[in-house]
Amino acid sequence: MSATVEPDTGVSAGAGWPLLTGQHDDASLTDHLLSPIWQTRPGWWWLFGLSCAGTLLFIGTITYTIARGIGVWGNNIPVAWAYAIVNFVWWVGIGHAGTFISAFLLLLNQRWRGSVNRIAEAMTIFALVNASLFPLLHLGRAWFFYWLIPYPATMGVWPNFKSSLPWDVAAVSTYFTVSLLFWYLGLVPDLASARDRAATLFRRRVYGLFALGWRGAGYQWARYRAAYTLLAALATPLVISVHSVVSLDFAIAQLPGWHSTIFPPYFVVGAIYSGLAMVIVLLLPMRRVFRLGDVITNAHLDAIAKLMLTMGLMLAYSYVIELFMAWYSGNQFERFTYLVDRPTGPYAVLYWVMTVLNVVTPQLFWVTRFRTSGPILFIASLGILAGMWIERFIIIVTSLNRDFLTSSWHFYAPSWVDWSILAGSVSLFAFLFLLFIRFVPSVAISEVKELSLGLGEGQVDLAPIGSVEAEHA
Amino acid sequence: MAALFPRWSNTAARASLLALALLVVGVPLGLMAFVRSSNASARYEPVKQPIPFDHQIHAGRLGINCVYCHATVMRSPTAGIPPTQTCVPCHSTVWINSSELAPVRRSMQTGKPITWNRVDRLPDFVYFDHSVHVNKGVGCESCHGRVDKMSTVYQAKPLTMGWCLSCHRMPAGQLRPVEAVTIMGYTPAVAQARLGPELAAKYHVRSLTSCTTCHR
Amino acid sequence: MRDRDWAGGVYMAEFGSAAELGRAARAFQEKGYRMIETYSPIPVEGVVYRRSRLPKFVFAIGALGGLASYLIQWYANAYSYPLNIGGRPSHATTAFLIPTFEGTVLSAALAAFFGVFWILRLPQPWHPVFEIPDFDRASVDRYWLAIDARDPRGSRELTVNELREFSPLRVVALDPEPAA
Amino acid sequence: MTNDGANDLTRRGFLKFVGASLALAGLDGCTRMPAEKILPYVIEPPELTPGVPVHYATSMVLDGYATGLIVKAREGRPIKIEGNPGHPASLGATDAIHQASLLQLYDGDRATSLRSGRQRSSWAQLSAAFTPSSLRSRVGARGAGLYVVLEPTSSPLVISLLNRLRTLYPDMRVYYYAPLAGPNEATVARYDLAPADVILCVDADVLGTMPMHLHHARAFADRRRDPRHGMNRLYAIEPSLTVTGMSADERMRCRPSAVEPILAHLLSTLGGDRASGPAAAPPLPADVPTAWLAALASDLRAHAGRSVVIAGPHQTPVARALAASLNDVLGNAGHTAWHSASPLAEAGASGHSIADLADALRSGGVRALVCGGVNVAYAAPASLGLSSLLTRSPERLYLGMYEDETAERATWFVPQSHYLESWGDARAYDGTLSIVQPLVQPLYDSKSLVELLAMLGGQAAADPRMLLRQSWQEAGLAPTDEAWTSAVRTGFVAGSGFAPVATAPRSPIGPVTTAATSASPDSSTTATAPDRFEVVFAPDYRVHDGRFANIGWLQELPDPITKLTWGNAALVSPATAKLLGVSDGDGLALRHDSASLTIPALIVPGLADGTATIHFGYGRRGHEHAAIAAAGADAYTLWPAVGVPFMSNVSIERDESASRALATTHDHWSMEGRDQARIQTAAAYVASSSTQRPPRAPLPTLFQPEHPNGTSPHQWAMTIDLGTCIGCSACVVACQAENNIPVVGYEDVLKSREMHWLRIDRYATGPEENPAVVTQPMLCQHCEMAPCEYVCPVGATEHSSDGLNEMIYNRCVGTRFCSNNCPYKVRRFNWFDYNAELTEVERLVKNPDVTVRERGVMEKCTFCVQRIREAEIAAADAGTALHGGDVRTACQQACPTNAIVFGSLTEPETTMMQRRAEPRAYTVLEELGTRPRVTYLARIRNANPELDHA
Repeated sequence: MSATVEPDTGVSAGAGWPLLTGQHDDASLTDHLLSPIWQTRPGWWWLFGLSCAGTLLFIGTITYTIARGIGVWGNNIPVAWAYAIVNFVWWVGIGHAGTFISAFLLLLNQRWRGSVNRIAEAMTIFALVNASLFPLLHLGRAWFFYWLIPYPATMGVWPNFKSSLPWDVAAVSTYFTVSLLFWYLGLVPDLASARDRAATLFRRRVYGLFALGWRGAGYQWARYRAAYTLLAALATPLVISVHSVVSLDFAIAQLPGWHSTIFPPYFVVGAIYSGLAMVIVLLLPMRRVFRLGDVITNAHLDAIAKLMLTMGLMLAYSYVIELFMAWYSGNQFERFTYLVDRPTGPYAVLYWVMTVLNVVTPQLFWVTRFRTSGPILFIASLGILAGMWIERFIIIVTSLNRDFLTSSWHFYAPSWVDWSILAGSVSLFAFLFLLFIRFVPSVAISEVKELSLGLGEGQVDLAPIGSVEAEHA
Repeated sequence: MAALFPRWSNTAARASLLALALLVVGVPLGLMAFVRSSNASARYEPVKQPIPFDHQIHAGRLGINCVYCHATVMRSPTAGIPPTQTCVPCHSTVWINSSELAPVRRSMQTGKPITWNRVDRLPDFVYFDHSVHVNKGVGCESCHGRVDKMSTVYQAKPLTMGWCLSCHRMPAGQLRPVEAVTIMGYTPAVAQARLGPELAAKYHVRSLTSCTTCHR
Repeated sequence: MRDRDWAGGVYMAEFGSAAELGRAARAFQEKGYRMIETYSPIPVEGVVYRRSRLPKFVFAIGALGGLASYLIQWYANAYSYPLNIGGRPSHATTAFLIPTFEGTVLSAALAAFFGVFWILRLPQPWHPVFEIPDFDRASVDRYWLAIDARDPRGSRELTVNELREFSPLRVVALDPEPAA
Repeated sequence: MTNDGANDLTRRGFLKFVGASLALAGLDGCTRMPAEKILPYVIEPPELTPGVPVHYATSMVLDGYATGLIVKAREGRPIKIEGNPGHPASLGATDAIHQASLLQLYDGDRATSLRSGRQRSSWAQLSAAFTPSSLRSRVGARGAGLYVVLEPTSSPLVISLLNRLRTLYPDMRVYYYAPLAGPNEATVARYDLAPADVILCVDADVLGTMPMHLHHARAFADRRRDPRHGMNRLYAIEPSLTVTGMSADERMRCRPSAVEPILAHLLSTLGGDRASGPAAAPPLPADVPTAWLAALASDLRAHAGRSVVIAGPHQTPVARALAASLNDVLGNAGHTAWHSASPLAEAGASGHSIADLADALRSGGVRALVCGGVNVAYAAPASLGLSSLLTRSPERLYLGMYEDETAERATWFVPQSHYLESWGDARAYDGTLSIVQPLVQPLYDSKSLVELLAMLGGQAAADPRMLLRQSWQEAGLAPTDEAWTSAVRTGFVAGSGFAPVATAPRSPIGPVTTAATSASPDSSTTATAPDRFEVVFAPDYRVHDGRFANIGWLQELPDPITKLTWGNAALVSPATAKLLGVSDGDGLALRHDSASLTIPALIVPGLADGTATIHFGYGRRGHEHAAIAAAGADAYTLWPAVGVPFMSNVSIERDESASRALATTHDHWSMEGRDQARIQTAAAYVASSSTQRPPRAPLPTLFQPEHPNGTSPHQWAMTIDLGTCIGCSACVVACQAENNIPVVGYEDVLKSREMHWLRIDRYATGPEENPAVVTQPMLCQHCEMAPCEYVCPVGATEHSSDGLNEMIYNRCVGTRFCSNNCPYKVRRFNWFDYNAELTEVERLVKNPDVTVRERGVMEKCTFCVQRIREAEIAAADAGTALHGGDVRTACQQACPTNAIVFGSLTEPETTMMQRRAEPRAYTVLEELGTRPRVTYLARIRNANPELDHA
């Protein structure tokens, strides 16, 4: 039957490996998957302490920026946008994998998503928390951010919806809200399990509160499934739209290096690319620390790696097309930016590092062994994350620092505040994520149970997660 | 064993959800209401002055024309706060020894100006020009209200941008013959609907809503 | 027909697997029982429910949200204070479409989320079944079949016996609420 | 326009009356609304309407020569300086220094208190200590021990006061000194460029720094308005690149030592005979292109009588004499070049040079030294050792504006009044009698030179205005009250200029020094002989001789040529830089005998190889913050002697210790093959434009814009003629003064955060040895299809109905997207609150009609919208129609060459519109479809055909 599975998935999830290993009955499986929230491990405390420190740095540098002014960054004229926007685009991009995995793959009947979607969704939300901070932070007068929202002001003035920035506000806030709802909806049954498994009354109460009184009635399940599928269907277009809108922040400008029609698909691909890399970076340590090897198997790694390979190839294609169009346009400014300034200009080194990281790295994943080898996946993913950050830097800074009039050309160099804020935002992400695995069931227990049940007794219909006969074929 | 939550918790849960919803909707609405209220704009609050100068008497009862004291209103952006010497001609004959006029006498002797408190405040990035408004037939009353009825003057209008725009979009509604700008409680001889457009044409009044009309 | 509060009492059988529950549930429907409900840690194809109206609701709200988003933009930029912005048209349909799309998705998503909890009457921290000892395993590894005591097809001893036929781990009978 | 001199006291007593709310109007960019106080006048000055500006005429004096100015005041505080249209030295224009002198008035670093030693003292105590009786006891009955140092002065009042002083102290000695004042001669060289078809400037910055440069610039430009008819041709021969050199049609670089031989060579080729020529013309240095000189000579010969040869006032007497002879030979004398009496006191007399003072101090005869506004401890050749010699005089009375180098060594220090605070008079270079009248009472306890001299003369309490009135009465300069009143009103006495004088038969020109063989990269010897360099000493376009070093506007004004701010550097040619192995900012050590100087290098194309150019005025050691922040190197330490233009046989080597990041605002000379600033030779232009081009149609667009043009009666637009823009940068400072543009400082300029709304781009085309340079004022282009507008999320920038690209600071949230999307990068961002540290007094310079921007908002050129609105309202109040041509922007008003014209598209008869119709009119980056409202006219180089094909 795997033959029937192949076409509609594109990646043969778990062709070689089972999606679940080890013999569990429902109870032990439940307890196993809940165990991270009952007892911590020393490693967690170390990381948590570290991320707390970084988060404090984040808060400190943000306060400093707002108190003194954007001048504490390295930005200048012509390079009026730099790190803040680079980070924004980077984080939004990372945020894409979550919805992609949980919603997109749900609609595509990808069974393997079951044990990783919760983690991916959480990652999305925390990435978006970071992402939504930066546009606010980079405002010269952040305290007037609400002027971007259409509300009846006594001034009688409104936002300008011809600008792509209000589009951003709409897109990112929508994406954040929908992801959050989707995530919580998925959590409810597991919160109920946590409620019923918790040792102390207090914990039972707390989880009970958030479980909203879920009792797994057949009627609840039916309606719940309907809503869950609906939300998935709504979230899927967002995966495409959000980064398309973000790309318009640049594409609607007439700046060489920004003004480009390929940007929306190109950005979406890059986004999912970096997001999947982040999933790997989070998955591998978790799998080890919490011994989740039996629910997060090679099948998952293999599938994600193949997706990354696909995205990497599409990204490489975009790079090539960009260069070609620059040459083909015959426009001297376009040609200068793409064919002269980036490859040979002041930021040439970064440009080539980016090319290697984003285009060469994923080629590893042609090799099956690399697709399932933890260390290689981990290193490669880190490389891709770095590469994608650099890509945004190249797009933003190298387009700005040398535009039309040579008289206004000027170099950009980040300040210590820029670096601290970048480090801080990564810490905040880690901080939130660590809290998540500590207090929230980080694997979708009910879905995994259905899966394991399916593996046990093929005949039980587990729609819409789909038939599992393929596993035995 | 008994259930985790008592029976009444169902009601409690729903009630608290409702409260939350109300909060989310209510707070912004409340704020919007506040900025439109007179508390926010300090409207209607009489401003205490070093001298209890009574506009009700001077402008109202005695019918002294606004321009007598606010002399530069026709030729300068600022209407002009009268120099101390403006008070002297009359008050060298009436209320000579009034203790309330002591500051005036002191100012004349020392040459130190009287420190008045501003009543109608615009932000510094708003460049309002009195002369052009009065010369185009906008009455003092339109922005300052019935000063002749205020013994202690207060801000009578919201003076928000939206309020300015309401007139800048349709000026005809507020126009009167230039001779009548200082009249308090002015009522047009013919219907404003007819008079307004005529005056607008006569004084070349255009609707100016470009930002730099006021912000420079 | 939706999840009941068993005001009239209920007879419940506890099973150890989804398969058993599924079999029992189907059988009881064939027997002609109508007031049936299941409780399980994972969805079990047992009882058949009528199609949900949620999708239509979501669609309606989504459409309204989209319309509202477009109207807001039109009012702000083209009607209330039209400005000459770079010589571009004040009523910029192409530009307005993007927030309109986002508005549609957002309102639809909110509708789906709050809609389903409204339909399921959640949050509902307390429910009679929670009073059953060890019912908390229903979210872990126990599968319950529940028959309303007022189901015309059955009666106390008949229903309980019929439940026993499926050799459940145990059968529980909840008596009617004193209040009800 | 201006008011007569009546009731000065009420007029000027502004600090008494004006209240904080008025003075600080417009200082608050954001929405805070504190309870404000209002302070009306007690007795209203009759000619003053609160809220309405008043203008007064006055003059600024530099190195003894006056330039007439009109100063605008609001509520009694000067807020803007403009040129005096009637004054021959101004013609309504100003230079950067005039504009910036306003900031000096409010400079927070100005000395505020009179002191004796370190103790605070008072005018009364001072005048008590210096009463003739007591002073005689110290300097001798006939005042033999009394020495006075003043700037060269042309002031009849000062001269009369000195005469009075001499009656008290017959043996008193007076010295006149300003480091960059011209030669001390009885007559001054005068030129008229208007009739000249060919102009040869030999190391003469006739458009930039020479006296009457505003006058010359106007005359020069008027002959270049229409390149098709009667365009003049400017040749420049110079070692370093100057404003004049940048505007030259043909330019030859030469080492400074080659100037004399070249002139001698020219003279002999043009048939100068023994009488006029030198004893013997030395051979030309090898690296001088004789073909070029030949072409020049023939061009000069062809325009004999309609040409002019100008040698810089700082050139050697021989060089200047040769230039004069050339004018004689060419028959220009009397037409385009002549001499007139020097307006300076004791001009030509010997024995009052600064060197003489040094000798006197050394000999120890000086009992009391009175120094009137000359910072001798700094601004003099270090070799004279004045800074240490000063202390040889037991008493040192110094009148200065700052606690500077000389003040440190003074026993009595008197704060000097700014010229806008003091009464006085002076003559322009051409002799025109000009009034210096104050607009405000002194902000501090300061005195003017007039008051000081009067005090020494025993009139401590004299009212300077009365003194002036008297001296004019006595000298018969203003016999009647009418004459006086009109002089005060107009600021000068029309027709009081000096007539030409017949030059006395010139003594034969002394021997011409042969050019030193210099280190040029090709000469193999150089590597072994690094001491073959020549150093050129040049006046600075911004701080002049250093006296303006504390004016932030000037320190941050990019140098017209190098675009360097906050400091100076050793300018070297690319080849020389290669030879020395340095790039921009690398330190150099310059040595000559005992003198040495360390300074960073800056590469400038078009400089003579083997030479380094250093500007005066930096490396200050006083207590002025800006001057100190600017750092830089002190050229005086290397300067051999006053009046010496250059120095040979200097050794230059790398010196890392002197390296410094140079804050240049525009370090890319090349246009990278783009055509934003267009330049064309006259021949090519005439050929191409003989057939009128069709009017440019707007680019095709997908949709019809809703507002192709605005709906208002006026549609504002600007035309800028690159052909007459000389890059002097007066407009930049004028814009800064008019629009409250903050100073950001060295650090932020390094980060490319300067705030100038109007910048002057400078591009070099052609060979880097001797490129053709074009300067291009770049400001907001007020695009009709503005890219900045549609990207602003809050509509803080959009279009007004009269075609202005509006920037609304109070709506701006600071996304900076507009700047990213501006192809001209003319938008500026307030990275910090740049007005936070300003003191109350420093804030008084702000223009109350323009919002002072808050931290975090964008800003940019508004076409001086405040002036437009003011004019519209004035017209409306008067019930008249506004003529668009009457509105003048700050940059336009300051421009000496009328290169910038402003007006309305709806008035075709205006100059602005006529220039737009010229074939050489174009808009920058037209292909982007932004439809700029600013149109440029391509620069036309009137190249010499003979040289061009060569």
